[in-house]
Amino acid sequence: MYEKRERLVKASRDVTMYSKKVIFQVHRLNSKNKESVLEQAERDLANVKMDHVTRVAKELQGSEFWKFRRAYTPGMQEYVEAAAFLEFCKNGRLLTLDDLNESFAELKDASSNDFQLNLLDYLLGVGDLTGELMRLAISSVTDGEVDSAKSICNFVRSLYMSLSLISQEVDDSWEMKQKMEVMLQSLMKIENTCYTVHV
Amino acid sequence: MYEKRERLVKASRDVTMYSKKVIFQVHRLNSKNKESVLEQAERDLANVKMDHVTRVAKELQGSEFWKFRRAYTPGMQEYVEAAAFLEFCKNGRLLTLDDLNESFAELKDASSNDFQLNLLDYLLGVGDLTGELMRLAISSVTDGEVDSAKSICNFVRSLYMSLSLISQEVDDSWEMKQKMEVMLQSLMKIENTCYTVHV
Amino acid sequence: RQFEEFRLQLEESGAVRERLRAIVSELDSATRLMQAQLLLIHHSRPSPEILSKIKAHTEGLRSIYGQLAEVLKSVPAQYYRYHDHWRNQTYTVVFLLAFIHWLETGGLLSHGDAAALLGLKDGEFGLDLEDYLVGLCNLSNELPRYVVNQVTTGDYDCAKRASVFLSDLYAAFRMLNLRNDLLRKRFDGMKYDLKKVEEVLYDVKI
Amino acid sequence: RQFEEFRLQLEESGAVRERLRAIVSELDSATRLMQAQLLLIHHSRPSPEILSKIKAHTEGLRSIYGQLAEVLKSVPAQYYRYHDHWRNQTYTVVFLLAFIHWLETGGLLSHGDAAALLGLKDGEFGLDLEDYLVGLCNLSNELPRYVVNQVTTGDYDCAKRASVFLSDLYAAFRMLNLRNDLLRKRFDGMKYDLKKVEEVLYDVKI
Amino acid sequence: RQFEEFRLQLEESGAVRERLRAIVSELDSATRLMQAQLLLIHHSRPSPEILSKIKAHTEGLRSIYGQLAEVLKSVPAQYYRYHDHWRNQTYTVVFLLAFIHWLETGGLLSHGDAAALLGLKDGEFGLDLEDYLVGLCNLSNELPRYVVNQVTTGDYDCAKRASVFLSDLYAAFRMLNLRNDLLRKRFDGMKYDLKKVEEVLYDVKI
Amino acid sequence: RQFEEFRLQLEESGAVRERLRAIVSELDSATRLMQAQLLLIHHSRPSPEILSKIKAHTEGLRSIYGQLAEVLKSVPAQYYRYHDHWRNQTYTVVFLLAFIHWLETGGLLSHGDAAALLGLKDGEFGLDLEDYLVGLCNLSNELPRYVVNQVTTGDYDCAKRASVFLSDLYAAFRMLNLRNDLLRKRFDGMKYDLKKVEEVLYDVKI
Repeated sequence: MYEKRERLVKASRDVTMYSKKVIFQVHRLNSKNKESVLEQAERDLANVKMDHVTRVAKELQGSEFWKFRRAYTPGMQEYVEAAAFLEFCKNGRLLTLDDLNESFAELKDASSNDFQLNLLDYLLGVGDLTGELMRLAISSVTDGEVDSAKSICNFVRSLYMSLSLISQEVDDSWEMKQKMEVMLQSLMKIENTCYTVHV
Repeated sequence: MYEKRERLVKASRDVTMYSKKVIFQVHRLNSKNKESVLEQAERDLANVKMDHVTRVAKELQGSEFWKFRRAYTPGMQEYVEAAAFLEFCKNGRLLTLDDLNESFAELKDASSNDFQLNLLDYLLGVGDLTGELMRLAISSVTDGEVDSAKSICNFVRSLYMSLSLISQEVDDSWEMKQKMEVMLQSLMKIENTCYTVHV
Repeated sequence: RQFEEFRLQLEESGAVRERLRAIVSELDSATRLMQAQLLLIHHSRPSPEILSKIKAHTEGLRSIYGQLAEVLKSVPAQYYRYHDHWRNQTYTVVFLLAFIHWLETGGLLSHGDAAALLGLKDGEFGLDLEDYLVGLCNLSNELPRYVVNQVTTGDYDCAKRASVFLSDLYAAFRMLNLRNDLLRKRFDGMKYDLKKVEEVLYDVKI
Repeated sequence: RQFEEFRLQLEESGAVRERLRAIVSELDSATRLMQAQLLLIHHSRPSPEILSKIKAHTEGLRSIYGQLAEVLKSVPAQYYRYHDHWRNQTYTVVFLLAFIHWLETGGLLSHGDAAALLGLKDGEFGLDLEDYLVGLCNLSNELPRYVVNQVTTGDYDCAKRASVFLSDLYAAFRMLNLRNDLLRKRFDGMKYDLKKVEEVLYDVKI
Repeated sequence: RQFEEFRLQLEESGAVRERLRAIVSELDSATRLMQAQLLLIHHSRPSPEILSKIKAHTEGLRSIYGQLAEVLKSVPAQYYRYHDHWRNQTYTVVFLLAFIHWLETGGLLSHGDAAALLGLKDGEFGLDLEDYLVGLCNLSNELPRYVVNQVTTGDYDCAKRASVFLSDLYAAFRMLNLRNDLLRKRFDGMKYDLKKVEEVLYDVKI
Repeated sequence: RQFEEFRLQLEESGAVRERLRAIVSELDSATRLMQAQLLLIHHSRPSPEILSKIKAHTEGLRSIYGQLAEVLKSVPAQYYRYHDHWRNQTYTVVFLLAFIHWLETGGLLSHGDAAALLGLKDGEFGLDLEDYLVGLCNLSNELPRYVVNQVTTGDYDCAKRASVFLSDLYAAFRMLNLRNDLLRKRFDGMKYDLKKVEEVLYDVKI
């Protein structure tokens, strides 16, 4: 049992590390390199999934999804953040939980398990997304792409509103509440950025 | 002004260091070496006074006693602790504030100031005394001197009672309250020592 | 044996707390919903539709406070024993009502009017004065963000309105002799809100 | 303008607090004196003289609580608003009275009797049940030290008396459904007091 | 929009929690009562009457765990999502059952037997292994006090029995490769329990 | 026994504190009123009427400090034992006087002049140098807000005046060898005030 937990913690750490790299890469995006950067990031994210998320999936069946959640949640949150960040940059929309779980269906062969991302890890991961979007908004404005900052602002506003309606209901809502506060701070920074451009 | 404070802090540190040495020395006391140890400790304490307390005394006049109290209080508390510890070991009685101030009268020539120990530093120093007496009681019992432990117990009890009647009135009573709690802990350890010997 | 009686008393007060908790959790849901709807006013000019949609909840709040009062009736004179249960939510409720009132009228919702909106009566289950004042501090905290967003949307007058309102509120608070507690701390923060709003007004003028 | 009225209300409640503070500081002095006198019972067998000397303060306490009640009368139904002011001191008062009662009778001072000694009446300014219970926890904390000292003085029966008293008290507390608060934490500590007293009893037997 | 569905899911899980909370509060009352009854065995030799009186509650526990299992059935494979709700109480339940078992047989209640007594089946709603082990640590913590009291009452053999049992238990735990968590910390405390029991055994021999 | 004498001494010092507290609470009210009146100067050009209205309080302050000095006379050479009681209020008083002085003259109120305004004399009950300097830091903190508001009102010269004054003040402070304490921390903040005022000056020039 302890060995399984150890393996999960290690796999989760790798998922975190490589997901962070994907996020870092997407931040290099500008109007000229858009396509190539996104393609590369997509390939890298697929590798994170095949190489490392599979290691998490392999270990878990039945009640173990919840039993060992604390061991693997950091990695999965980071993966969600990376995938959602990439999706926003590509299509300007919010990656859904169903999208993610469909993409995990292909792990079934490799892991011989029906791995499903749980709702909490999805919400907590999406909560972190705002921080990245704030950085993106600020660099957009620096690059003179004011409209891009505005559309980020609108996206984050609606995401924040959706989450604020359910954040209290999330298990152990303390962690989610923390994220909501950080999210609001980020949103206000984005709004201030738009304001500064405007006046 | 800042230089004066610096000099006081340094002098106070020296008073602390050398007073601690005196306390350490008194702890070496046993039934055989009593006289020689006490004589030596007494000489050393007199040196602390002449060499270092004088340095504190020199700096202070009028309202400066209170203005710079925070700078020199640690040293003076330690000095009180050492002097009171020595006096208890020698005569089994509590060194009074008047005793101390009389002994400081001779500094007048060296410091050209009328240095007087204030009540707070005296009380806070005496409050620390109990910790040393606890160590002394435990080692007395180890050396088979049960009566000595009992007389320490009675001394500390009456000291604690006296202090508990005034501790609340002391300026910034928080510091004194802390000491009272530590004192009670020490007293209870002394009592437990006496109990263990008894049963 | 007296402890049997103690057990009953403690269970009774535990039961009161349980009932309060259940009602307060409804209060929590209601205010959360109102807050989420209020977010919309940051996204565009505040339309009467949005405001009346939020105001539509007032009825529900009144009924919830009525339930709290009902529970408290069963333990007379213990309002302040249980006060902590609904305190945080009441800050938010006052904030919401006062914000809407300001958006509609530009003026300050008085303590009496706030209590009346919630169906609270002095003497029975009233609106605690300090709760009301903390709610106003929350309003103050929200104004900088609101002004920034409104100016971005193109409503430049908003900064002037908010600055006048806030500096009056600040001056009024200044005269109060506040204890060294939460309210005092929250009021100390009001200074920064005012400063921020004035800076926006300055930016607009420049 | 309503803030002028607020200022008056806050100053009024500030004045209440000032008056309570002054009275509580008297209460503090009285209990401190009683506690110091009680220290003597650790030094030797508790003599009736010492006990009656401490009990002589009860009159004074009653008068002080009377003054608190008087102040509270001017702000009806706000007992729990100001409760924190005299709470700590009341723990100590209950501890002192219950300790003396146990020394004299070997029994537990009941809630009703404690209140009666202090001249407190339910409905008006009563003795809060949880305050009373915390006071008993303080008594429990004191017993190990007392037993250790009495056995050292040669009173070996004391351990038995204390052990029986404390295990009854512990069992009685066990039946209460305590909230997760100070009282709960203090009660958790009672286990260690009981264990310590039982160990002394064991030492005596061996 | 997915968030509406999320809200429904989370509310459902909130409802599960509410139901669990209500059942666990019953579990709490039951264990509190059993613990209070068990206190009696410290003050006299444990009579079969006391033990069977406590054991009579087992039926009730089984029914309560049955209700928990029933609720969990509605959310398959989520045992560990809600595990925290009944964890503390389960430690106590295991402690109680294992203590009674030891008093009656001098042996260790196995994981399987404990689960069986509570009507718990692996695969469905089982008795978590770590919960069982923490319960045994609680038993270890209780033994020094029990032994001290029994020796005081005159049962000198008890020290021997407890010492053998505890050193076996300690040796068995040492074989487990415990991670650095709650269980590990509790196990570290077992060493002191064993030491204390052995000291009593030494006193008795002398 | 010396402790009886100590008790008397400490009670005497307690009485001194009580008297100081009462006087300082008056000082608090006075400065609160002055601060509230001073708020008006942010919203329009500072008129001589407003300033002389605030200055009218100086007499009152002088009398209050006179009372403090009177109390301190009874405990010679213990100014710094009780200094904390009026410290915070003195920061505010210095801030207020120095602000008014700057508004009227554009110059810095000297330590000596501040003391003279308050009727304080060195040697007896003086104006502590560090208190004076912290008061100036408070003035520095207020200037950015003042300048922003004045420019908004249309007084563009104000930025220049404040910038010159503040950079002189900053340079003067830099010459002091400040220890690493409250004053040092407050002085570090002055840098940001200066920067902000200079930014406004830049905006105005543009």
